[in-house]
Amino acid sequence: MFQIPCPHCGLRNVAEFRHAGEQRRRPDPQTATPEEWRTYLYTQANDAGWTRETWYHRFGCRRFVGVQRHTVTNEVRPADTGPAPSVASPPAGIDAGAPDAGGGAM
Amino acid sequence: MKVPTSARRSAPPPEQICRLPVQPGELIERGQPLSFTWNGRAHTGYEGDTIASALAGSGVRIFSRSFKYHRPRGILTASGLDPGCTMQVGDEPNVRAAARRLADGMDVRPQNVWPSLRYDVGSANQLVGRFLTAGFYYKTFMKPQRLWPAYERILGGFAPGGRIPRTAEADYYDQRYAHPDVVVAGAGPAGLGAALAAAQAGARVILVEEEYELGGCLRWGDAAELALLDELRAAVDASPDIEVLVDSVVAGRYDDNWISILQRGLARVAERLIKARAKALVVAPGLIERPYVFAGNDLPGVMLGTAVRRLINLYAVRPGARAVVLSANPEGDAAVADLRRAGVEIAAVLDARRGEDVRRAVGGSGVKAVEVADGRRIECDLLVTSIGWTAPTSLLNMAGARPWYDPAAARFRPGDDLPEGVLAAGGLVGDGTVEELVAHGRAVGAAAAATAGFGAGRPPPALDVRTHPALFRASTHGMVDFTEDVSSQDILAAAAEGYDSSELVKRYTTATMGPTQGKLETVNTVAVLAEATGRRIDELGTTVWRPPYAPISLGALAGRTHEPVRHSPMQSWHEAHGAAPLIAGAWIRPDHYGDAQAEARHVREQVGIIDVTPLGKLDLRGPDVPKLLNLVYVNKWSKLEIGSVRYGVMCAEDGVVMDDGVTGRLGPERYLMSTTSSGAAAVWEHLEGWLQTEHPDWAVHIAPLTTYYASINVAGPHSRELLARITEGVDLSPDAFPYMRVRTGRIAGVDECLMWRIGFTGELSYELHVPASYGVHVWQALLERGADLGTAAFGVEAQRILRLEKGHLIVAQDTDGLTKPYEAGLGTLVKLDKDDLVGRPELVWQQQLGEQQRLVALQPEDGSIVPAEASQIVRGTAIVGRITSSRFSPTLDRSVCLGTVEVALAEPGSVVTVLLPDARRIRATVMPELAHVDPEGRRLRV
Amino acid sequence: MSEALPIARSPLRAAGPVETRSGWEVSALRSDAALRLADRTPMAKVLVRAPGGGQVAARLGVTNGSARRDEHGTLIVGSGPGDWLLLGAPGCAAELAARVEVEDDGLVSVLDYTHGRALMRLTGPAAAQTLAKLCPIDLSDRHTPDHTAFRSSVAQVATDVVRDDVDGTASYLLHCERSSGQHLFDALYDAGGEFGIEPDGFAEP
Amino acid sequence: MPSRQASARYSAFGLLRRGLTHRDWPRVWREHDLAPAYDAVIIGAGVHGLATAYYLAAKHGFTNVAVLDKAYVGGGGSGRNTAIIRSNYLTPDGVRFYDRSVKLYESLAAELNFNVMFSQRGHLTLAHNDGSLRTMRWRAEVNKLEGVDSEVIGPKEIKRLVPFMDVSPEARYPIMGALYHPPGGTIRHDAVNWGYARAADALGVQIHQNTEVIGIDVRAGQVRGVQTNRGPVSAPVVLNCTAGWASLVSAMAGVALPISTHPLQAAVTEPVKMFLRTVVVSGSLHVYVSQTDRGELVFGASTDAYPSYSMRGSLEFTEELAGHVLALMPSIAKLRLLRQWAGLCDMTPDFSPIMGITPVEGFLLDVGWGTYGFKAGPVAGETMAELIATGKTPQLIAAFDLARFAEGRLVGEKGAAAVGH
Repeated sequence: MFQIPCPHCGLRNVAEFRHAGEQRRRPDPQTATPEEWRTYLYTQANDAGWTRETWYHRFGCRRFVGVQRHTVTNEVRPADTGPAPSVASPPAGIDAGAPDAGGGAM
Repeated sequence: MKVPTSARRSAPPPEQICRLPVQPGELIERGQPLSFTWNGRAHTGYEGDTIASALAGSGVRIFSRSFKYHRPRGILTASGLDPGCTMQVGDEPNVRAAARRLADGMDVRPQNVWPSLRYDVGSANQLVGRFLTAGFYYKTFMKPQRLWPAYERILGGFAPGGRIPRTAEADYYDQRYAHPDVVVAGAGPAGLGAALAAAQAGARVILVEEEYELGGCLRWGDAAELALLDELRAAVDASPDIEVLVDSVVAGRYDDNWISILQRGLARVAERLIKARAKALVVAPGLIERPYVFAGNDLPGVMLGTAVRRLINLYAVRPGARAVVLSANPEGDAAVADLRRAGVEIAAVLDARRGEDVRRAVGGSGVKAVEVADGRRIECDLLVTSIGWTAPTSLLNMAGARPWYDPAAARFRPGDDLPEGVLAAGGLVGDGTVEELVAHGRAVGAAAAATAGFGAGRPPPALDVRTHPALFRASTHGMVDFTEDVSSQDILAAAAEGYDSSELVKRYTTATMGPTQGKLETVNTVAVLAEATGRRIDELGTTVWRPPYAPISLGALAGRTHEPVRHSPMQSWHEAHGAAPLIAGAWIRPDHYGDAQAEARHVREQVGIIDVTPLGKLDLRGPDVPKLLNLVYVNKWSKLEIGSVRYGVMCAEDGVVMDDGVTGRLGPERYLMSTTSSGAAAVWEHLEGWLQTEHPDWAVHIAPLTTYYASINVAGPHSRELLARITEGVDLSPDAFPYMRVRTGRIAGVDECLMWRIGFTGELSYELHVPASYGVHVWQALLERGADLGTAAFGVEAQRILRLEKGHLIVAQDTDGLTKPYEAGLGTLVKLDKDDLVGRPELVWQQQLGEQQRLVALQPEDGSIVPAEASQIVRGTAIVGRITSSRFSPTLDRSVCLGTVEVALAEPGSVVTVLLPDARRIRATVMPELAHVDPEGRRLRV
Repeated sequence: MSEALPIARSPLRAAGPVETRSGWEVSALRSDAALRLADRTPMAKVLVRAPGGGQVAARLGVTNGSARRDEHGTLIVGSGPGDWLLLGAPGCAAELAARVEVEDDGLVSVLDYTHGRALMRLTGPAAAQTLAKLCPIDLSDRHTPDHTAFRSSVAQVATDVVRDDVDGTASYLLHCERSSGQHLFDALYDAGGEFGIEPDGFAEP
Repeated sequence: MPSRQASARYSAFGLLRRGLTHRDWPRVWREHDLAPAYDAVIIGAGVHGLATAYYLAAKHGFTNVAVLDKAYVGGGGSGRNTAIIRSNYLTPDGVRFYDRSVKLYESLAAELNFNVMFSQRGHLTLAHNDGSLRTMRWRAEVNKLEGVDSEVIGPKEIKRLVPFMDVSPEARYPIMGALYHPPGGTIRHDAVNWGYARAADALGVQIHQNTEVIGIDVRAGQVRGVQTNRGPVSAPVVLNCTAGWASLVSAMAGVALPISTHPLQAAVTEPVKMFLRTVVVSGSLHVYVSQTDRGELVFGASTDAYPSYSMRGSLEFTEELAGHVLALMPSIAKLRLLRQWAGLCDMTPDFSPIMGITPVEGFLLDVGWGTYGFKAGPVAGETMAELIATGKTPQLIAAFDLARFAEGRLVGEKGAAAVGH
């Protein structure tokens, strides 16, 4: 149970958060080619090392929080101050194919 | 022949023939005799005994039979790791009898024996032992393949271990969180020193000891050591900042010093799992004595030096009458002294430091003699070996540190690659007198406290490591893994076949995979493998130590299970009125009140009310709400007037339908969005995600209101009349309050109630959102005031019938994880002429491409047949669609369905074949509209 | 139209005899056990959202993570970044809301949350030990002194916790979305079993 | 030149004879120097890589092949999975594919002369609500159409198969029914790996353990070979058969994959006497459990909720697992967990693998196996061998091509998201 430094709530257990994906840019939906768009949809860097990602503090402040995480050791550092984390992937609970989706604690 | 249990019980318990006079450090309370049964026969012991020490006190030597060869086994380590002392106690299997304290009335039985411990049929396996070498089953029974299942059943019958009960009293297990500054694992001399020093520095400490008493090896020490123990124990008792847990174990160390501690010995709790976030962890488990590999090393009567020291000093048990001792270290020499003091005849002391060695132990059901390397044969009933140590580095390895093999010390030692906040102390690190170990512990404890922010600790001094002869295997072959019955010969054979790395030999022979978790056998396995491959132990390394450090019950891991359950305000009413519960995620909902078909008919003909509280509801406020709605819904929202509601469909970025619902505008900058019940939490996060990460400049506040409101749908031709009777401040006339509008007013005396005129059921209906605390009040008022109109409650099942008659889809039932709006018949809603829209590019391309499948309404030609949901629509054996929803329609008196079909079959009037689960094929017709009932919507709009 | 005054009901099953106070049906039990768990749902609850550095924030006077009681006896809780929760006597939600309605630089929203939340109070010397079975936050005085507020998971439910000691005895207000209230109450009650927990009735505040 | 090994056939008689004579068995696979060139290099000596090598040699006579592994045979996902075999998938394509795998598994012991202990003890997927019961029905109906034995059964029948199961309607997660799949079961995963390795070795394939690929040579859009910690190897065909590192290995060839790597944890208890004969899976409770011949319960769950390359295992996994197992079988609370471990799963957006060609000529993929790679080992090996030997993509794997993501043709198993394993 590693911890994530929430800028609003302090160090909290990762179980309070939902992983919302690597930080990435959303292509312009008016001009994106299928390849660009689907790369955005499906392809993450998936590096073994330091990664910039977004977490949603579901059991805490309900804010999307940017952090850097080492994906091998699970060490976490606060994200550098910089642009707000970019678009987060939707929560897994809305997968329409999942009959047991949703209805979480809150 | 089976002896009646009562008869055997009535036999007098055996005398405690192996008990010694009072020992200085003994743990037993001689004034507190306990009785228990062993193998059905009455036995006695004392308070403070372990099960094994009590049995040994009565002269019992065979405690169990081994897994594969059913060889007799007795005490080896006299500790929790003892591979021969695993027993069934009552309905608890696999009890560590050499560690578990005896309790009055225990029913203790041996495991792995049939029909009896003494005459075990399985022991015939010993005779064929040379054919049952490790991995033998990989080489047999390939042909004929049909015989394998039969053989497998037989193999399964040989599975070791105890029996679990089919039903059991539910024990109370729980958990708690803790936030100590320092956790100390192990309360031997170093652990005690560490805890005291850390507490002195101001840290809050949890001190965890696996055994029932503090002290570790001090407990079986000499008078000076016992005095030191008293002194340390008193200091610990006097320290309010040390929480002492005995009969407890640090089971795991996980990321960021998340530490699991299993606590036992609580009054009302069977076991408690403590989840501690420690600033520092001091690992001080001491050393584990390592067994020696030689022929007969698993015979009852072969014991480790520490085992005899425990038996004599802690339990006043004489472990044998005449002993041979093989000693390679001072602890072995101390065992000789203990044995002498206990009156055991010492037949020979073999000093391994001078090259003396055993060759084999001889005997049938126990040691009868020892053959020595020089050829002597010595009669004895006890062979004690003290040939080396294993450092239990497991907790350190979980922290990422790698142990390294020190040939001079003949053991693995912890690496210095420990992460911050994890420290090792005492015997794990090096050797020393007990005073030196305490001092080392103190230094490490101070350093741990400093890590946690208390005092300025210095790096602890290194402990000396004394050289030790490297002894792993004598000139003969014997057991390496006692619980798995893996011999050194098995390991040589495996290596010769190519299973020649630590991991492969483990997997092939199963050595180290048994209940002792490799603590006794890992190093010997590696040593024998090194011998087999001509490599050095340090080249091979050990396999990875994995959590938990000690086996831990499922009950403790589960604790009290806190699965949230959610209830509507009207739940008590539903229960009182015989509602059948429907579990929908965390919600418990009324499925029906007896007859769903009648409930549905009632709604079409009169008026019904249904509790729809779980519907997701979000309060949206701010000037930029329309921007947000335009982004997340496929349709347009800019022109929604105050007092109006609109149906919307949400897609994810891949264009797949994600949720649907109705959103109404309540004020200039105030909206209420409804979502599906199961999608409520996810939609909220989805919206927050877009606002916070992509559009932080938009002024919108979102608040979840799902359970702020009790939601009640009032549906049926009489619904307007019913509402009129209890509503104030709202003109309900069709002109003033038409379809797809929202109003706020007072219902049954409750202010601030929302009323949406919408119609999932296809009837004239109003969805009431009432402040939740008044839910029961309004619900009852509707029933009471509408009694003469026939007002009755209906459940989820009736609603499903009604919505299906009306052709309204349910997301995630009539759609799946790949369905785009066009395929779900929702294409007309999609407006692509917006600046942005979640999933827009996919929707554009889907529209260009055209859909492959389409959702349609279907009616079986034989209306009496309701095809099960998920029945496949086929052409020959090819699947061309499926039924997504089906019910018997009370309104039409026939079955009705929704289903997806290939586009070519989706034209109204086309006839498809539905394959039923019972293999019948029926014909069904595609209907012109999704709605089976009232496709024009006349009933809704009255 | 003459209606009997509507009765408000808590999501928590009332223990023992019930009475009506301030329009709410509440338990009339009175416990003096060392550890008590009481339903406080009838209290008025107002959610305020406003810009962090603005006038509303200044008027409320607490930041995220702490709470204070104002001159009216209202407990003002900094429940999140830009989020406040006001807890007052039953029926005073509108009054509470009116008190914070000021102009500000950004979007301000004030929402009566009374009926959307379950609220309970756990009081007694063993309150922290009880809560520590369900909640991963360090509850020691060092980390969570009186008038600390946090939101975290309690018994797997997102819960707002405010330490609000009563006459020097440790006490926590726990607050979650309404439909999970009974679950939270049951979990706390179960956890407090070994400390002799008893249900307590509603008494103001 | 590849060399064939005179095979020492395994048999009960052979065992007896060698037991009497104390003669050692020959090595299961041999050690070789790394040759400068092979006709094909397979990265990863797990079940997929070994099966591919075996079928290349056995069915296509294609034996100048090297299988490289950075550690030891079967040490990755192939040795860490919970060894459940089944074919009751949701889409016809999926069912056909996995059914072929089950068929190959059924005859594998005889074919490889190595007992892989395939125990077709039956496989139950529990449904705790009407939604999942509907999905079970869906799977059953598709399975039956494809000739796979699969049916929906009720609580009474479940209780008969699993007497320890709590099927009472009062349970927090009441069991409404289950998908029963009699040919499903468990297998000894190590035996499969070793059996393939031994058989491939006997046909001349070279298996190189402790040989890590550290680079892939690509020139002019064509793969030329690999760089290893033991030196360079040239080959016109390089097949990525890794799991957990698939995207990192592919990146060496400049091929980006839509993969996110998640730990999948598993755990095993102490042994107790046999009480659970079938494999039990609950998608809603994220747990699957079976009892081994040795008496241990083997548990698995869904993958960790966030991507990671950590294989350290977590406490919360065991807590949740225990809670859910006890919800199903309340009387086993005293059973102790002995060991937990983790493997890495390469998850794809549509829960289906990525197989076949890439934009780099000669660089092939057999990756993205999520949590179901072991089930597909034989059929993946067979089809990838065919692709390498013939240059043509077999129909059975046509839907699993890499290009489907850019072209928006996701595989329908996504619809069955909640019913994995």
